[in-house]
Amino acid sequence: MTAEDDAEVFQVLAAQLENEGSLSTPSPSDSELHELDPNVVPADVRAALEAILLVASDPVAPTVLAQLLEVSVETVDALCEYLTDSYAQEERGFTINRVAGGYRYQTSDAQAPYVERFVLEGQATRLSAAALETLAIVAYKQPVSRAQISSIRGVNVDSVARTLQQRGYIEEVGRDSGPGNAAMYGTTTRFLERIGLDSLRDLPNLSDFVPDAEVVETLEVVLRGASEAAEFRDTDGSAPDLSSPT
Amino acid sequence: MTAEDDAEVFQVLAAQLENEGSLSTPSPSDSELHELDPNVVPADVRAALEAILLVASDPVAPTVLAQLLEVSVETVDALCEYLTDSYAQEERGFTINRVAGGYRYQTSDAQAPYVERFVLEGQATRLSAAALETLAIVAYKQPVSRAQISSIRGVNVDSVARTLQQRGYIEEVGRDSGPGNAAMYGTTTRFLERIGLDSLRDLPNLSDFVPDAEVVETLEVVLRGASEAAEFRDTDGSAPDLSSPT
Amino acid sequence: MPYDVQTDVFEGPFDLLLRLILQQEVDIYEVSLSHIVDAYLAEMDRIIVVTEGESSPANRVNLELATEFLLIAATLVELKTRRLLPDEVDGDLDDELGIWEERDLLLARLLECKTFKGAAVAMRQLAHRASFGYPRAVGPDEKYLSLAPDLLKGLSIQDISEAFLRATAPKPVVRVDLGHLAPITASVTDAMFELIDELPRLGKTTFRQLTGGLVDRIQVVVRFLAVLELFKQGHIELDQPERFGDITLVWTGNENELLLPIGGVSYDG
Repeated sequence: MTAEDDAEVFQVLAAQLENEGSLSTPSPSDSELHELDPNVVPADVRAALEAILLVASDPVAPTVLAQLLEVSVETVDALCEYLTDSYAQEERGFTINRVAGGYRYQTSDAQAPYVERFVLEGQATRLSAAALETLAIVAYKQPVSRAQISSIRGVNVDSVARTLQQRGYIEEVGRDSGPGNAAMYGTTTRFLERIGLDSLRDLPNLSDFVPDAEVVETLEVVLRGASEAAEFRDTDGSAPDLSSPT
Repeated sequence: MTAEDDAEVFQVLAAQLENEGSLSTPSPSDSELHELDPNVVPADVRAALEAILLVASDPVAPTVLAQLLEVSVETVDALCEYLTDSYAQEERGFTINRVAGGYRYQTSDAQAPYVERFVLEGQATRLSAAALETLAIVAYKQPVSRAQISSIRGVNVDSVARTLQQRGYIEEVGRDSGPGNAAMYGTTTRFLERIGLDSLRDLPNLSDFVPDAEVVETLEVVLRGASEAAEFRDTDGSAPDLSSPT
Repeated sequence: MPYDVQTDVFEGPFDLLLRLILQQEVDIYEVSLSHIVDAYLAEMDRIIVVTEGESSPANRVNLELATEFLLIAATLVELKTRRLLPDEVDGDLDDELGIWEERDLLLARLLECKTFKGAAVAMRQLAHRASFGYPRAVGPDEKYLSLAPDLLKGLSIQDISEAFLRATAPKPVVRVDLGHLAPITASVTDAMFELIDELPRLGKTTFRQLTGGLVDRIQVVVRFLAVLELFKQGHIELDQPERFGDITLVWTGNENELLLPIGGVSYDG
């Protein structure tokens, strides 16, 4: 490659920059070329944001970042979004993610296989179906007691609730005022980090999971089924044969 | 950013290209102008290196990196050097440093004032009750693993232990010889200094410790009410499960 | 150590019931009691196979699942048989309504269970997606360590000792709670066995006589619960001719029948 080639590339970029005001196409990219408008956000603020997030061990709230960097929360949000995009474009091994109410550095998804080889402990253990269902109930119904969870799941949930508490996904958030003062449970920040959500508001709508009419009908029909079947058999006059369809 | 700025950046790059011959990008469609020779090191190895260093809490030896990335130690060294240069060029808030026989991410010196502010103002200034209990358990039971602390406290202590470790109050003092080689923790001299102890032997002997009236009363209630429960606890260290009469 | 209850077969009786019902993608006349019972029995066999291969904690849990599952199976069979019985229900509107109520309740519970199953699937996807990104949680370099506020400021050695005792001592709230609950839960079963031992010999008695020798109110309450449970299971007849009058108990059961003393009774707070 010669300097002439580079010059050519540059001409293309400069023209694009003038026409569109941004270099958003997957063209030859240099990170220095995709910069936020330096009049709005000085480069050192961007670098400062990177530095702070690098030393934070938990997600940092945008308000905290705004205060430290002496810019608005909107600027913080825009900056983080910009950095996320540019890291992706530069195929970096890391990204900035918004989770559990703040921003944090994390490895990019594509690098997971390498990171897994390196990270021996602290790997997220797989959640069992029982644990996930219990978590879902706590997430949507919090504060909720173990008895309430049991009644929904139809099984005793004591051991699974204890496991979830030990892993730090749920915690006791209070006591029921009724008889027995049952412990009431809620989800933790750690839970949000685990499922990668910014806040509980970002949970999918529970109404999305309500079984559709067809399922409801099937259930109704089966629960009602025997009686109608019996009537049918009665008119038939034959002895009810319970093992095969009439 | 203006086209003039870009032109300047380009001049630098072009000059570098001529002098060092290191910008070997073969065509404008290649995603990176600053790329190592793609025939030698694929982009995903570079990204994997970034990802591993991002999550590493201690400097990672080049030999370990070489093994994980399946490249030579020389390539690892060259890659780290290349990344350090490119981060500097991009005015990133972080850099890769070689310390204590390994590589790690560090904040760039220029951002020190921001990092200092974050360390001073952006974090908790008091130990949480959970952290204090965890610290106390380490102080009395050292060496102790996180799993052991968890089982005493009944909740996950990973993040609390991490905070205590980062603040220099506890440290890894060895590895368990059992399966999994769990890290064992102990308190640091910093802890002794800050709490005003000459040595761990000066920690109050717990048998000398007389609980106040309230504690005694609570214990009495407990012992009266749940002597069976106490037996249960002794065997597995967890809260008794008496919720169902089976 | 914590363990996760997981069998390949199912995660609870509702799961099974839902699956069995939803698999019946046939018209209603093909829904047969014996098919459902057969399917239940097949699942039972599989549970037992799983149980035999497992260590003891899993054993206990599988037994729990099997028991709960039996309860649901019984509910369903009861529902259906009562509807199949010729015309007996006609006479009693209350019974009729009771069945409707029971069925609607079961339907509502199944729907709620299914809803959260869907939510759990979505949660698994979220967790899966999130599991690829490993967070950085390294903290500041050691050169910044001296700047960090001293978290131990103002703490004394005594504070550390007290924190240790707090951490290792029984958790007062929980313990007191269980202290109250334990005798109740343990004793209902015991009281039932006492009654099963006593009642067949007495034949007919009154609740006052049964509780005459008891000192603590809680013991009376527990006996009362045991009596209700035996009534529910159809082993005794109860009669109370006048309000606040004596309750008479008549043993109608067979003491050789093995009882399931829980019958879904849970006093868990």
